[in-house]
Amino acid sequence: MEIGLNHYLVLSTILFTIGLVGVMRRKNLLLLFFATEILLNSVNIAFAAISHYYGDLTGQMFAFFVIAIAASEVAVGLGLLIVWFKRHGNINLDTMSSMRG
Amino acid sequence: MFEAIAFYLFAFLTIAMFYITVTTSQALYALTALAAGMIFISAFFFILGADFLGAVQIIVYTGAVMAIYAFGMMFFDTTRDVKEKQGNKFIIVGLSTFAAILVVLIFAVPMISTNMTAFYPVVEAAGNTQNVGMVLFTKYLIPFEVAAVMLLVAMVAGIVLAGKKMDLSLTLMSGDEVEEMKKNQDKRIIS
Amino acid sequence: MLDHILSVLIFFPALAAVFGFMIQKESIRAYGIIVALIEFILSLWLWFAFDSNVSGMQFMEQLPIVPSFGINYILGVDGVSLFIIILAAFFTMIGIASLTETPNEKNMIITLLFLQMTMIGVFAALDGIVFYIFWELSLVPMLYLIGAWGGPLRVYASVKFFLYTFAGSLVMLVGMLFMAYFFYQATGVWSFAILDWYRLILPENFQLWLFAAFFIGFAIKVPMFPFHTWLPYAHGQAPTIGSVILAAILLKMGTYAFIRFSLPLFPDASVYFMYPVAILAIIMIIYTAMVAYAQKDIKQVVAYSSVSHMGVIILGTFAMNVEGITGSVFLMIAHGVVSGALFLLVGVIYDRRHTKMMDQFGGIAHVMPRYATIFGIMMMASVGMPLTINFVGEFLSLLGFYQQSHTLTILAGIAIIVGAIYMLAAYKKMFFGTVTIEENKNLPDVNKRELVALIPLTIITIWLGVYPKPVLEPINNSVESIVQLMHNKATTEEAKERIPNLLEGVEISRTPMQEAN
Amino acid sequence: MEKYLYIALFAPLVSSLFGALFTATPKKQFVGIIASLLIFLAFLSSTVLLVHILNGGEVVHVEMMTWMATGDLYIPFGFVVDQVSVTMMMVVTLVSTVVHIYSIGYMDHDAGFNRFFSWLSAFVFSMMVLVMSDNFAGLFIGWEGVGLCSWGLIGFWFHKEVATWAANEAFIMNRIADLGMLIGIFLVYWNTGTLQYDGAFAAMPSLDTATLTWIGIFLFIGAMGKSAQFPLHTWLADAMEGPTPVSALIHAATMVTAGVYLVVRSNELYDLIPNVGLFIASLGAFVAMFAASMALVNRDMKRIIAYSTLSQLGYMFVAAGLGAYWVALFHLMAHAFFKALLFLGAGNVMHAMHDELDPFKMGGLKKPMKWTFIMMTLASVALAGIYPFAGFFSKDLILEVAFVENHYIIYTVLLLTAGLTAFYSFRLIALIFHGEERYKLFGIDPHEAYKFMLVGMSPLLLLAIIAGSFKLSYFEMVTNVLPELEYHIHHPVIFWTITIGTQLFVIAAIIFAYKKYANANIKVPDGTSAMENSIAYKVLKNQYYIPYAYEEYIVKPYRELSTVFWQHVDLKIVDATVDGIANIVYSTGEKTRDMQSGNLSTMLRWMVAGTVGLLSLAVVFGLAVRHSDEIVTILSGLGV
Repeated sequence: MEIGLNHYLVLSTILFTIGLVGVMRRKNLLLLFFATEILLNSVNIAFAAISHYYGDLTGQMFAFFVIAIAASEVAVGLGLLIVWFKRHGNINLDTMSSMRG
Repeated sequence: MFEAIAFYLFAFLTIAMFYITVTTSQALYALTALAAGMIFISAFFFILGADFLGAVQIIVYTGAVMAIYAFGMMFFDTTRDVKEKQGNKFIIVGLSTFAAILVVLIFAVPMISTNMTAFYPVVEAAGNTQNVGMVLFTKYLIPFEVAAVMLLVAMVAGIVLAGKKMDLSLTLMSGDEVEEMKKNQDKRIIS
Repeated sequence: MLDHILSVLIFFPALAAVFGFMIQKESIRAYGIIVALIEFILSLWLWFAFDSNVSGMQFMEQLPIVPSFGINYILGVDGVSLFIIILAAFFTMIGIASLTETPNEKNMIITLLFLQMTMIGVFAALDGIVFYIFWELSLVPMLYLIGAWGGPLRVYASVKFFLYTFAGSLVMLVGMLFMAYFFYQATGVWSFAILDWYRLILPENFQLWLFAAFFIGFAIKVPMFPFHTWLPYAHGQAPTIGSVILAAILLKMGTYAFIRFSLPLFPDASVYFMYPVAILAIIMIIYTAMVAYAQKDIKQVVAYSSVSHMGVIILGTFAMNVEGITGSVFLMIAHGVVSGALFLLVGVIYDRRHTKMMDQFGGIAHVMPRYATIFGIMMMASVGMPLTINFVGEFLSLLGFYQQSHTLTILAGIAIIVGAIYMLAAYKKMFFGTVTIEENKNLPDVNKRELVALIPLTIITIWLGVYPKPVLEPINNSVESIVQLMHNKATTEEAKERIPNLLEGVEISRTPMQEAN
Repeated sequence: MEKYLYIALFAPLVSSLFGALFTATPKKQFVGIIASLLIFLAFLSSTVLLVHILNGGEVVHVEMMTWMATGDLYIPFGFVVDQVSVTMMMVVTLVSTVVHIYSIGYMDHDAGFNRFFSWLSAFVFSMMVLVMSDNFAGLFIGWEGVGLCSWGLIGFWFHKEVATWAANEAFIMNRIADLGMLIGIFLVYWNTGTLQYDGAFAAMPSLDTATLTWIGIFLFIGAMGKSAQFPLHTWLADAMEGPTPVSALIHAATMVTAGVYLVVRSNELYDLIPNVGLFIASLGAFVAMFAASMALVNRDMKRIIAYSTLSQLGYMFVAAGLGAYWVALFHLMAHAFFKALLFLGAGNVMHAMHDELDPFKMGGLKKPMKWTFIMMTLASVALAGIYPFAGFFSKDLILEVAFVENHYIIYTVLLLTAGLTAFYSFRLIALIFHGEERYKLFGIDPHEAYKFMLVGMSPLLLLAIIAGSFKLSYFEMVTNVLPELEYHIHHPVIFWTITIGTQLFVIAAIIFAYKKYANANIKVPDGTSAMENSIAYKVLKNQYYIPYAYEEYIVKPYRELSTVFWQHVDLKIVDATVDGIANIVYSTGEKTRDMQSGNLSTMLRWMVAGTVGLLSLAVVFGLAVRHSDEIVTILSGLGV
């Protein structure tokens, strides 16, 4: 039973789905961040797998940059989160409705 | 055979960990499960021969990102249960699945159906890290530097944001409040 | 100077408007009048220097803007646009001169000067994109005029005006882009120059679609039935000066564009759509005249009468012979003068009584005999009395269209009946009878400032009615070349037959699209 | 000669503009005097021209300047003085000189004295343009010009609701006819290529009959409006709201005869289409009878005379329609003299009676108003057509024409109408001047008009008596341009029977009128007598209910339709559609606004849904493009 690209892609899809579910159902902003990390990682797996099966390094490069971006995002995002928490005392998504149209 | 076993094992573990992350009501559990999931993902990278990426995954994600999250959680009182009222679960799961399948379809189908030739083929003689290094410091040099700067900026931004006294925002205060604050400052200076 | 007189005419008011911000509030009025006067004198100079024996474009200027896409700043006038440019300069001048005390006078005068730039730009532009830019820019000052100085419903009226005409001109823009694309297809060169487009012969089915696209933009501007409803609101809410400029110049953009674009570019489509357009025009003439009769507000009467007269202009345009098109161009000028004067006259009474409702008046002829006289002259001009300016245009338009269709002309001729009905009824309600309302008993007659505006208009009304030749001749020459161009370009049998051939055997250079393909 | 032409044409214009300078100032006597002098000058010039033409001089034809020239169209301001137009010029200038002089007295106490003269002279100018123009467009200028002046003069007392209403009615009705005229002009232009009379008429014989018939019909529609022929006749009676000199000049002598002039001028056209001519004659005969019948019972002095005018216009159209153009023109001329006289006399009576118009309230005025009495009686005699007055020569000639041309029905109708004419004319005379002095009941003290007014009227009186004697010289002159047709009944017995019979019939009618209305028992009718309650009387009194029908079935529906168009169609359909489109956009925004709840969680869900939607589209389109050939085959297999 050879493990092919498809296996990885299916795995990536499942992880992506889990991530999306998390994005949609989480109300706690911190946990929302977790869900986005899952999304990013699922994509990384796909990149790495494609890179591997095609013998092309571009996929790995992308995964690498994705990781870099994820790290920056966490830094800034958490900074903002702290600011929010200082002002409002919670990080519940439902309280953030100042963008109401 | 070994590869298959490893794949299925880590796949199961990763899915389980991430499932816990998105479903648990305990933030601490979520964090722990996420960290574990990250490590398991690095296993895939190793299986796929992307050693460098696996290492980066462990260092950056499990080491740096999770540490930041852990520090972040200390600010927030997240030890208590996170109550989340939910909408239609079916829609959420359905949408997510559909979206994921679509994304994969769109990106994967063209690749599978057409014979792609590698832009930057792996050099068989060198190890993965060397390969990565070669590409990264030639073709992707500028993006790499930009990414470095971005990380720096993100770091500074994180520090500034977290350290700023946000309970005093001049832009969000009304005119009277600003006046009031100025007066107080003046008083302080005088006294 | 004379080589660039069109650029000067366009940008002098704009420049003056920018400097206007630096002028003191007290002297802005004098400044505005002087600027408008200089502009008017320049436009007269243009007329003086204009060679009326030349039928093509004169005073051409060219400056590349985006050469790779053939977008150039090209200007030029012919007999068709010359007089509308002069009219624009003239109306801005007397509009500023007769301006009554308004809040923010400075802003208004600056707005008017900007508006003047856009108006002259539209009529002088010979490049599709430049034309479009001025066309759209003209909406902005007008929007501001209505929105800032208008009546109680001004916001609604100005937004409606803006969005309605804007929506139409977007369709026109798409048409222009297609036109340029077809030109590119045919010749391999991008060009938005109208004169280049003139040389392009399109297959009939392309013509039909492009005609429709241009038509929507122009028809809304004219405004043709059933796109006319923005006009009564805009007129009803606009300040006097806004209505005057709107009626006198801005509406002419649509009809002018029909002659500049639709007819020479799409002769076959014009012939194909002649009957539908004529029927719309006739509905417009009769229907809006009836609606005008039902109005209670004198300004709305004049507004609807404008629409009705624009119908005659459209009809003359689609007569596609020299008589009809010349008549319609002349009627544009005539209608500009007469409806502009009528709006000024309504403004006179509005300044005194702050109402435009006709039942608030009655017997005004007793207290304001001069006003009644001038109003009477303008009313009779509007009704189309011979020896007034309107008659020449209406007569020629209807005469021209008679060649195309007898029955439709008879229907359109009802204009002279229904026009008389609503105008006379309105005049009777306002001026005849006895003065019953106390406020009307001591109304002052027209004052000097108002006479400054009204007397020249009255003189023009009668002068060009008796002796239209100085204006008619240049128009005629240019129109003849347009008609000849249309005849030469026409591909279908019907179009060849409907559009008269003025010069036997002379063929212009042509770039058939099929050949290039 | 051109000099005289210009003087005749422009003296009235100068007069009008001079008067216009003083419109806003109080009454200035000299305005009236100068206006009268200028019109008299025009009259003198016309006389010079007449003498010139009579002596066999050349037709004076000038082209002043270009009016409109575009494409193939060329319209100059051209004027021609030939035998026909000089006749009209004489009539117009003579009557208007008299009316101007008369008006100085008549409008003596009116605040709008200066304005009146300005309008009146403007009318004369327009009329001169109408008759002197050498092309259809110039004719149309005059045509509309007289309409405008008529509007201004009918509505001269604009404080009166009825006057302004009548003015508008006259203008609009004329406009309806003018449309016909305009169409006729268009037809002439597109078929002959010119609007000049000579060119157009020269080209006409080569056109086919159908086109000519249409041209003839449309031009005649124009004539119908101006000459108030049925069904466009109602404005003329209502136009009597204007000052009486206006009625004399415009609505009796000159403007209303413009239609006849047009037909006479277009004789070359109408000769080619005898069927239309017959229609014109029949309509004329009908109108003659129809108008006379309405005059029988009317109780408004001026309206009676107006109906009489209408009736006489019918006579003229009979003559013109039957091809006897010179007869029509001759009757036009004679009629102008005695009808103007009659109106001016009526004006004197009105003044004396303080604007009372009901002849039943007068009676016995012959004592205080001796001269007016004589003038009006003689004018009525002329109108009735008693030998040797003007009417006899012209009117009997028309009867003869009808007889000779074998149109016996028309002849009979005209004969009966002649009787009716005599009856209602003398009914009026009898009621005004004879019998009891009923006016005393109303406490009025009548007095004769100013001397100079009476003197001014005297030329008309003279002409009303002797105009018939010009017949021969007139015939010789005018047949230079008009078809030379002698209408004479060759059989002497028939001729004398007819002539004497007609005379006797008319005289009998006069005597009957006197018997019935000149006695002392006439009371002011109060609507109780048997006659007044008869159906025929009511129908006639209400003018066959035609004005009522117009009001009910044309004016009111038009007004209501206008309101419906505005309130319902324009605002509720056309505008509402546009607003509806705008509202759809707006309300879509308003509804989907809820989506933008500001809740990040919800927004995230929408984001995912949107991504899914877009991605599915991308997949679908991608597949469709890739498999477009298969799709086409499948669709064609399905028969699409």
